[in-house]
Amino acid sequence: MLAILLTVLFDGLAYGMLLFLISIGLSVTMGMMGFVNLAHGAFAMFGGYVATTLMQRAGVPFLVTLPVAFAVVALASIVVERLLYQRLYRRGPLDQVLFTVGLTFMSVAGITWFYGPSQQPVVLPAFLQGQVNLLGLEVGIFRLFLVAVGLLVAAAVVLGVERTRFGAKIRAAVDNPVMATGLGINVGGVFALTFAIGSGLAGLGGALGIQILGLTPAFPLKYLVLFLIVVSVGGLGSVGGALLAACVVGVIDMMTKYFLPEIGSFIIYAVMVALLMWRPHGLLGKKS
Amino acid sequence: MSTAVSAAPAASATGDTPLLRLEGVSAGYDRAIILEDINLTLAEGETLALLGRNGVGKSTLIATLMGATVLRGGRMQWRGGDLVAVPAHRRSAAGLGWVPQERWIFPSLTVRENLAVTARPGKWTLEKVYDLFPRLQEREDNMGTQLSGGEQQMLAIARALLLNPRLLLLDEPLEGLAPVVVEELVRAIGQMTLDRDLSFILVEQHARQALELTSKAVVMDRGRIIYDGASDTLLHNPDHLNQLMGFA
Amino acid sequence: MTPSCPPSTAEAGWLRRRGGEIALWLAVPLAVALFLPEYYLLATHVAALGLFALSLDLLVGYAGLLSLGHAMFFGIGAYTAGLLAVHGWGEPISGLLIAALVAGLLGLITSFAVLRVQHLAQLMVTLGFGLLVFEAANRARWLTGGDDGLQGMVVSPVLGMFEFDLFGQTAFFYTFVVLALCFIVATRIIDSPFGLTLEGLRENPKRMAAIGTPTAARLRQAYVFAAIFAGIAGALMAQTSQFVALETLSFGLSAEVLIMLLLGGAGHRYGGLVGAAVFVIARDLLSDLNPQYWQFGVGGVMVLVVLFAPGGVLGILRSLRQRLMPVARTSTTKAVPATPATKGGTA
Amino acid sequence: MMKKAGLLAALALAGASLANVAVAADDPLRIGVIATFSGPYADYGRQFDAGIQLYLKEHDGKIAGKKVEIVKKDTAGPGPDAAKRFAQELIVRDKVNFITGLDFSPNAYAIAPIVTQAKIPTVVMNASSSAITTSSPYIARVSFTVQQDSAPMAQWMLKNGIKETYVVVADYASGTDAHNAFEKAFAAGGGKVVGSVRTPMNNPDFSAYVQRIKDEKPQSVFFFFPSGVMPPAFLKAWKERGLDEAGIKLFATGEATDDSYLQATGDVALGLITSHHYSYAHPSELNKKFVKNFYAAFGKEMRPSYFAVSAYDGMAAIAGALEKTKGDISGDKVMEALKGLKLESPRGPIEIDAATRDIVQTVYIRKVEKVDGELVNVEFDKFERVKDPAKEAQ
Amino acid sequence: MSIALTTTGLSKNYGALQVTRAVNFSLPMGARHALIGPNGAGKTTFINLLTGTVPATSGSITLLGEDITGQRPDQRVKRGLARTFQVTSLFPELTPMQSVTLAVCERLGLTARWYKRTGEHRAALDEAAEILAQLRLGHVGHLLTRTLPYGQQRIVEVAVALALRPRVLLLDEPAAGIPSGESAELFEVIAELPEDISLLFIEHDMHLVSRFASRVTVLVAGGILAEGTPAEIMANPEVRTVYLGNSEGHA
Repeated sequence: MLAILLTVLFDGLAYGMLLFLISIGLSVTMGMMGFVNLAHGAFAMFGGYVATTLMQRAGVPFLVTLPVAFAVVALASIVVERLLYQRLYRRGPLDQVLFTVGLTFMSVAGITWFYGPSQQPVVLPAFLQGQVNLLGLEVGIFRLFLVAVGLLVAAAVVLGVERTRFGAKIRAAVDNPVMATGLGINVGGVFALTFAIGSGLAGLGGALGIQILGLTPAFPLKYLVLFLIVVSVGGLGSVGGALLAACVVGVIDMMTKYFLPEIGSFIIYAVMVALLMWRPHGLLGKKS
Repeated sequence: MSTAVSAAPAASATGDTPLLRLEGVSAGYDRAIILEDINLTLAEGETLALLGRNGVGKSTLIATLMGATVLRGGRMQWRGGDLVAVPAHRRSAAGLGWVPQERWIFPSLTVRENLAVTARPGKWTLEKVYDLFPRLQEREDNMGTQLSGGEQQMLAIARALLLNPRLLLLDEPLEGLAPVVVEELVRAIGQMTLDRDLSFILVEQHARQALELTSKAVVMDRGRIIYDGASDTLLHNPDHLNQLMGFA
Repeated sequence: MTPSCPPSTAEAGWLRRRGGEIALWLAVPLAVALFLPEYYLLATHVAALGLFALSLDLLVGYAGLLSLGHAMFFGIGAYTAGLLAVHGWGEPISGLLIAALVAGLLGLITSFAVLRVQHLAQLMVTLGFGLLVFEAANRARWLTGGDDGLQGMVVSPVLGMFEFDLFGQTAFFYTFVVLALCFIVATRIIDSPFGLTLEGLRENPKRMAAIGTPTAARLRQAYVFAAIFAGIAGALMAQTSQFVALETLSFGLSAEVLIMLLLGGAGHRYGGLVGAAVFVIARDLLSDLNPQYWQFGVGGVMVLVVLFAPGGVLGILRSLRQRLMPVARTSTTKAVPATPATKGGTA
Repeated sequence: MMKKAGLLAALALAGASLANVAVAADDPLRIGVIATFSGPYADYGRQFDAGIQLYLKEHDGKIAGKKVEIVKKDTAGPGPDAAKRFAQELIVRDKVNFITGLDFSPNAYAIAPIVTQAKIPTVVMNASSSAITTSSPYIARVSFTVQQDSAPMAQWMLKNGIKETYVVVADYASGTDAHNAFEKAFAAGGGKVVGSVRTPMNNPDFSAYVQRIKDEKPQSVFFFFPSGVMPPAFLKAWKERGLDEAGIKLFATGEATDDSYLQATGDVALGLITSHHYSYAHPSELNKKFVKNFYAAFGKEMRPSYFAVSAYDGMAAIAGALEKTKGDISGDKVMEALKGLKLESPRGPIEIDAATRDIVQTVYIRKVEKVDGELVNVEFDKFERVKDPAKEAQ
Repeated sequence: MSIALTTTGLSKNYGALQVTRAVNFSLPMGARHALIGPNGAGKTTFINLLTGTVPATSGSITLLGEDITGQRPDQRVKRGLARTFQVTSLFPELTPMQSVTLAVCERLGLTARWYKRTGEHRAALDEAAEILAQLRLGHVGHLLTRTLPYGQQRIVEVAVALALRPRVLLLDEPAAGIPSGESAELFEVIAELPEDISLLFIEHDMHLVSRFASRVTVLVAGGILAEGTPAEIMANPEVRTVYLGNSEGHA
């Protein structure tokens, strides 16, 4: 029984890591820059398509496609940010919602045009397939890989924000944009770069997630609710919060599927509502 | 980008090019207009006391120099170039060092990070500001918010010094501080005065102290300048000072 | 005193003020009947969704609340009317009223939780409730038919006289008349002190508390009204199509109605109606043009509206009108007094 | 002009009923297709469209001597209320003579009252819930029913010595149908369902369910998911968790190895045994020609799936019926002609049951194998003239 | 009863930070009372404590003889306590007429009424129009508040508060942010306020203080430093120290 519990827990964590990778960028853009980017899922999808295209058409190995997906999506997001989003920073959140949902619709149709509506295949390299015995637990190698990548990225993001000069600039810009500007920090530039990294991580998550989340043009709409749950429950702009919330969502989802399949998604929504009533700013969110 | 403003003095910038010149500046926030028709000139190495009651626009004037307000009219020149055209985030590189009234220490940064994140190379180094404010070195791993008011004030000044500015904008640096700390800060500011490379504008409600530290003084009332002259003159005419400050 | 009164408060000239509107409300159904009878269905769809978007406008546009779960009320209204009709209560008008009551009750119950939180949390809590109700309806297959939808509705003729026909003629006029009545009530609400209070709450809740308004009570009231109108809209949809799909409760519909409202212009009485018309007609035209990639066009419309018509179709009209109003203009320029430089000077 | 047409239409409203509008000989034959052309299930619509276009291409764009006009309506997935409105619009606005398409059962149920009222013959090209044909006398089906494909799998499993199984189905109406039909047939032959789970739609990750099965160690598992994203996800989890190695046998209906998605599903599908009415590798001459023409018309990007075949057969059924009625398109005559209609389809012989208007066809047992580097369903056993078991029982 | 408002030992702590220290203050009926003090002295916090926007840590507040310490802000308003805000807090997309009508309706208990148009509540409209006219806002009553000059917006602040017919009116830096050219109107308005309203206002300008206030309270570091007539206060050496730094010590 304990072994089952641990296996399910582990699967939930692996799933949570994916959610974390994709959601963290959304949390950052909404929390730090106050921009409601509901097209965030489209960046993740874009990363997925970059990866499958490279694998299928150019025979690039899976592991190589991951950093490429990150970089391509990050660069593309800079273009989108400078060209479009920048004009909307001063607008209300409702305009931002309308705009980014419109962009999502366009990207869904655009991807369908190029790739067709059906699921993209992904074949993992042999060394990521199958299961290993880890301390007596049978765990999927790919899921182990996911947990590792997720923790690595979480650590890198936390260290990057906490330990680097650029991270200090981000924190300063968020703490007090006026003062940061007065001291010579280009707040707009810092935000643009932060946005790019967040989007890049979504792209990475999209590429990593094909195996588990699947990849179709419907991706950005299908998972939007899940990403929003992670962001709101974690607390806007909080890296640790997003990680915690993603793990909570992943584990609860896996647990209910295993132990209470009849109840379906009830529990996850009920838990979200309860958590938000308890802590409206999220588990680790700051009061604004 | 723009403008002839740079940290290095322009070739033609001899004695007759002022460090800073404001002409007919009016500015405010959103719809509120706080400053009206401000004219002000500051020479290289000059120090200025900016006086006036609460809410007359002293801080707004400082913020306007930093590009943090809405400029409604007028011209601002910095070392012969157009300051208005310099984006707000480049003004520190041009030589303006801001110590805001609220101090605005970044709460999520440590003391050391607060200092290092925007530091620019020059004669002021981390060691030198630590020499000036040894307290900061003791507390360098604390978060910005864990400091006392006085320490925060030191940090704000040290942070601005590490920008290696030509002009330091000190907005009520002595406000609400314990007397010992005030002494320490006054000493530090006095020390800076000796350094002819560094000008400063000192905003104070405590007129006397400010006048003692500066060569030139300006008194503001309701968004306008009502006195512009030598600090000494005002220091030796308390009645005039009281009248200007609204206490007569 | 009177000259300072805004013209809208003058009781006389009611016909002058509303005359154009009334003409429009009479002209639209007439035009549909005469020239576009084959579009009865589409027009019915627009009218029902327009009422739905109008109900959301009370929350989003007027009271300044957020909701991504508004379909909950639409769907509950639809299922109420639908279940009544399945189980022998086919009389449509009483069905509408009962649906309104049930939706209003659900609104009242959920309002306590929804109004405790703000911003993103409010968005997510409404979304969460919406999803929970959706799941519940999906599970309760014995009652709702689950994802096959609720079948077997038998709706009696309206007022015992007008049978629902294949052309959708009765459905259209029925829906349109109910929409018009609801619109009149909504206009009343918006024009009332309560409506003004909602706008005040949208603009500045802090100040509203400072003038002594029990803000939570007012918002709750608005929430219940919005739920009632949404419930009526859902019931209309159910009765006129004699079918209730699970999708009437879905997150997708909640998002869609928000999009409609924003397209039309939130905070404007006609915002929901215009938005529903723009969205539904655009989708119909585009998907007829290209059933596979029409989403691109709809997304494009949304993006273009934000870029070039901030505040939606009616928002841009309103700001154009304001710009052209001479009174407002002079006062705006006066508001930025570039005080003459000569007045200044130093001591 | 517009005005005049509008007035005329308004006048027409006043009296006329819509059925039996006389059609002049040179009027085109208008066929409305209600299906999913956008969104996650857009493949369904694409396959329908390809099947229809292929039939028309092979017949000069004509049926019964009339030029055919296709009007497509996109429901973007299961959307019964949209489907109902589209049906009404197709009839009132586009004046179609036939309605076809109908991929999702709720959509088909929703339009039943409309086509009954308007007496528009309707040919279901996929929707597979049993009772659809009973919901209106104007509906005939050329695809299959869930029960028709599920029950034979149970019989075959019993025949091959499998006595215990665990059932996994998607949690929606067809899933329930498959579950019940399978369990009934399995129990009737002495088999025992030892456990079951219904998984929510839109569920991306099956590892928890698969883990649970692994922990329960049944002799075999039978599953039913709608074709598309769910079967590959399930098979991936199955493979990843090593259930093959655990000796648990896996069976499914043909949706799991839908030809549209089989290549993308990949090697995880290898060896899976399914029951279904169509494989694109069906070894008949007619099918070879069908596949060849299909590739010639649309390229090799897309394999013809059972959706394309049903659509192709749907057009053939309309043509066959109109041949019988000699071009009379009135609803009652066409429906009469459809009853008992026999066709040779690329999938094999099919017949529209005269009593139920539902399809009678061969159900094949197939296994996924790699042939010439391609994954295909290779048929190796069959049940002939299978009727919908749900209707047979009544 | 001659006292409009009293506080007894009113304190506010944020954790260890004490922003208001045991303030005992009383405002007589019909008073014109100014509250001054350096930045950060806790003047606005004091106002917020009085209105209930910020809950007090300890101490009590009595309004017109009734203890209102535990009441919600809206309940205190209903008992005759109104305020304005230092940073304009209005309804940008409403007109002054609408804003004032809103306040009048709230006072008359009409804001829950949805079945009658505002236009039909003649009395409320007339009263709102009268207030606007009194405050010289009649000619801009129908323009959107956000389009008004800032000086007029500050007057709208007062108008909205007056519409509540307060017994005690708290003005938080009513002249803050107004260009000098536009302030005259506001001061006339304040000078003409009905005499039965007890007035407490925060102001920095000692000229204005001495013009409008009969008494002055000086707040420093959350506590009362001095209280007296304007002349007494200006002559008070401690106050001069705080404001000018005249003597050696520092507060």
